[in-house]
Amino acid sequence: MAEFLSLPDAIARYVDDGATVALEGFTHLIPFAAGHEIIRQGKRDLTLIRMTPDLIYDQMIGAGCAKKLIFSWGGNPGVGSLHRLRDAVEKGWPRRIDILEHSHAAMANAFEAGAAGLPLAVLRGYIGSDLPKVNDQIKFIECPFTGERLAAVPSIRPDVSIVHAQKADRHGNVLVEGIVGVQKEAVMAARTSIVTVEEVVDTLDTHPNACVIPGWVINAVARAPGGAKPSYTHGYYPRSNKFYKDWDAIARDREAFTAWLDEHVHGKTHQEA
Amino acid sequence: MAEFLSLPDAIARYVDDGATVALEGFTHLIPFAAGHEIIRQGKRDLTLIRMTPDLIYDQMIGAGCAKKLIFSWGGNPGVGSLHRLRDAVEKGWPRRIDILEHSHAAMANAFEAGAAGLPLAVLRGYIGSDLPKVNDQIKFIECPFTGERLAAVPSIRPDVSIVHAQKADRHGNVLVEGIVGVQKEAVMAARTSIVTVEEVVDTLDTHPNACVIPGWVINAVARAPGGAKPSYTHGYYPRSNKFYKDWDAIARDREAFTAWLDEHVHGKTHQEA
Amino acid sequence: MSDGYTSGEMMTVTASRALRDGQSCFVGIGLPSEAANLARLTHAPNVVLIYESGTLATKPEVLPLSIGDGELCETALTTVSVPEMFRYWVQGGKIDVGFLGAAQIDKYANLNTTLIGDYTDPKVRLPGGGGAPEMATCTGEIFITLKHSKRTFVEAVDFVTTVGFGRDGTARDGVPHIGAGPTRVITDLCVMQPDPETRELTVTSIHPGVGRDEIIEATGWAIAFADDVTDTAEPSDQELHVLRALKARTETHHAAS
Amino acid sequence: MSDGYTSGEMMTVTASRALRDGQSCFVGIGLPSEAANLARLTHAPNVVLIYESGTLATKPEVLPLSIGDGELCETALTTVSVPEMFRYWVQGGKIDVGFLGAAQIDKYANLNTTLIGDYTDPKVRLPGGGGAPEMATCTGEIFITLKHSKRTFVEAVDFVTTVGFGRDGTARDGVPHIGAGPTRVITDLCVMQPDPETRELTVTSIHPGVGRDEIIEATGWAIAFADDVTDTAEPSDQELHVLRALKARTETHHAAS
Repeated sequence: MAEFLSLPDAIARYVDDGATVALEGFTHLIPFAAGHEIIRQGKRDLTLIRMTPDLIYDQMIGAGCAKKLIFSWGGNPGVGSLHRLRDAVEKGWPRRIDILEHSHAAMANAFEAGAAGLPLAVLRGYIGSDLPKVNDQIKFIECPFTGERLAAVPSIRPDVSIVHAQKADRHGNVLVEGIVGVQKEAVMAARTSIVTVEEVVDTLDTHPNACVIPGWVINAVARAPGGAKPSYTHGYYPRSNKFYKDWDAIARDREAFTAWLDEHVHGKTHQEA
Repeated sequence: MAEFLSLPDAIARYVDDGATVALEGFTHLIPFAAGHEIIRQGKRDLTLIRMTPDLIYDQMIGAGCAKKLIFSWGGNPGVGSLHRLRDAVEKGWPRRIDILEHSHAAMANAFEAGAAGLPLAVLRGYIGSDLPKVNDQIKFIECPFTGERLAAVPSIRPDVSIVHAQKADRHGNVLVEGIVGVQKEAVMAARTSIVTVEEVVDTLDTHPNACVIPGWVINAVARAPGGAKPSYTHGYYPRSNKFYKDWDAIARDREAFTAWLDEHVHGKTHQEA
Repeated sequence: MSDGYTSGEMMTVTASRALRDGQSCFVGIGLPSEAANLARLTHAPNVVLIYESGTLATKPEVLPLSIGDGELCETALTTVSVPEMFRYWVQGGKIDVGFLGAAQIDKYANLNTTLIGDYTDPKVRLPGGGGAPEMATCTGEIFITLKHSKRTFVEAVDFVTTVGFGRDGTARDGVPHIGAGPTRVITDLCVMQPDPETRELTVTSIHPGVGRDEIIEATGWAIAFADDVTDTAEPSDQELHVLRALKARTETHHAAS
Repeated sequence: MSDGYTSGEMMTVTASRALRDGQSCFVGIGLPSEAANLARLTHAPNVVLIYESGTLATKPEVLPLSIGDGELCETALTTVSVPEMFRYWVQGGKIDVGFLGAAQIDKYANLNTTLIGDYTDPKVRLPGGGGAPEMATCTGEIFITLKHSKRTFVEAVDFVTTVGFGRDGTARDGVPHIGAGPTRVITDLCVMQPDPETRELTVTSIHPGVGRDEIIEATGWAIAFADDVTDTAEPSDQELHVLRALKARTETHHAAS
């Protein structure tokens, strides 16, 4: 059964240095508040997993939290590069990070296989691509029925997955609505999980087939109103496209980034953020 | 794009003698009207696929439509046996049928793999069971990452899948709500598909993550109000548990069954049924 | 047996007590469903009941006739597809207890729901595996509840639909990610548990008023008794009251439809 | 070039015309999204637009900045999970056309969105594969739209993120269940299609006012011209009007957020 914790307590309890961590949310519901708390608590040597690293991992990588990134599309959507990610990969600032890259299809399947308790995902993928040459986690198997060659990737089983959602009820059951991405899979595939929510309500009051992550597969639920900003929460607030565009200039420059981080992350607490 | 057809026209167009056919609906939304139309049209030599054959396949098997049944649980839920199925398997009446049986997990995975365009499903299944001894479609593969032995079954790709749903909009987009079973997977895995609906509406008027099967993956939509009776349609009418109990006596006896079939299926048209 | 309750009620109440509050339980239809709902309505209000039709954390007012009655969906936290049920919930290891019935069980707790006789020429054709084969290996542990009789409790099942501990008690040894399997069999006469060494089902608790000879007589193999066999506790008035009310509601409801 | 429209508008309008009404189209962000939505708002009102964020049959009023803008979900028929998107919709073969952009394309229509230079010591690190690698093999066919320049149109890409016809034009030969791949590349200068024999990209249509030398100059390999090169039809007033209104709405919308 999910336990209600403050966000700082949840991060302190479940995110260890060196852990494999997935903060998911496909464009929508990106758990920025949780990422910032990880930065504030100075977590180190994390293996970060996320289909689209987005600004949140750009910030965490720039803050020195990560030693490795597993991803499938590492840009600032509609704007350009993730400059902190590039600086770490290309120049080793603030530290060198290893990358392991997949296609979206492979990562989505790997999260799905993780949720399904399987050691691998099988997909019709990577045909003709050079990605298998640079990612030794991509193998190929033969279908025992048709002989067809199919790609196989290890399932993703993070030490901890963190997602943001609209709301939780008093039992810690969580409603995710809109672009649901791989959030449910990330939570179910993980050894432990934290969900931040806009609000806690008496009843989820939803439809019969809603995407509800039951409290008994979640370790901690933390209230974090606005916790997905500058991304968005369907039904609560829109995406700040302006921030995504402004980020380009901030992230291009190490000093500008460091100043931004000091003011907007280190200089704030969870409550103010 | 789905075409709106009458149920008799849809069955005549898409269900050929000898075809592999899946009428799905897990307890809920069982497409009885479509099954009865198949009986009325005298279809023969069908390979019937369904996790839970239920009364609908008992009736179709008793009427002589099937040469083979692929299934995972063949009872009258909460009541007992499917006597027409047993009579066909045990005594060859009205004709002998072959059976190929799976577990629910394997069939659900096989439908899912079919929807996913894969030739096989991989699952942690059939450990210690005798089912692989009597079903040569169950194989085992080794995970290339962990070495674990995993079960593999061929995906299910019916010639035609038929499901019942609450409603369609004018473009043939279909809403399925409540216990959604493997209906969406059955439709997406099939070469062709027919969906019967309680009603056709201007707009589905539903929530962002509803189980909607888009019209462009459906071949035919047919209006069939009450088309799931004596099973039920969430939001429209309840299950007739009485009929399920009464069926036991009807189906136990060949003559009683034949009389029932004459009166309630052959003696009616789609409109009256 | 006391005049106060039937052996069936004794069985259901004992089975219900096996569930702990807060556990997630995959519920088979019939006796398991009765016991699991009784647990939810008595000592385990936060038990999470899951039916293979995809209904998560359902709280039916009346017992369902089928695994997919409307009542289950209407009272569920949410309802997922059947592929998701078997992939994410069962195989994904999210279920603590699988609660099963069976047509035949043997001394290694293997279950047969496929057929009596030979596969190609069955004496009696039974419904088949359904959700049980993977529930028995993917959930944390398995409880089995069924009435005691020689026809049901056999030396070796005709067909292993669902593995207990295999033909020789070793089927789970060394298998990665496999659950503990059957930890408890609750009948109308007693409770049996696998011997820690041999895995053979052994009587560990006897219901009030039942003699050892009755159990021996109703079991198709030379049933062993644990050294420290206990007396099963009697149903409480409250348990009997709740169970009877549940069954009465159920009967009224199903008679009307 | 006529004063009436820009080369960018010419490109978008030509790309939009490649889509037929009723087709299902997996839409990449940027130029593909602009072209696909223009098609929907002009000659192909029943085109089904699908974004990898899971939004099916979406009808955004303004162009999304990201692949998962709220607008896409709010105007969609329904929104599915990302695993379902890639399993049932892309891999399941439910998409007629994949509409892609790229940072680099070569003469066999292989796409590079991974990096410029060497993998272990990149000159420029690009975002990576995203949805493209499997879209290119699982959808019926692929349209690619991007601006023509020698930097972009290279003899051989530094890295094959997403296969066109491979390093030698044969990568699709004999592969089961593979789509037709890139059938059309639409730039601001011309339309190219793979030669039916060699699969080498060949100019089949030249935009009004563009000279062959311009295309040769902007292409990093010895570009071939088909025997029957046609003149691309000019944008209609209606297409230009709808496109400009769409872009104006988009600009206003994104400036406000």
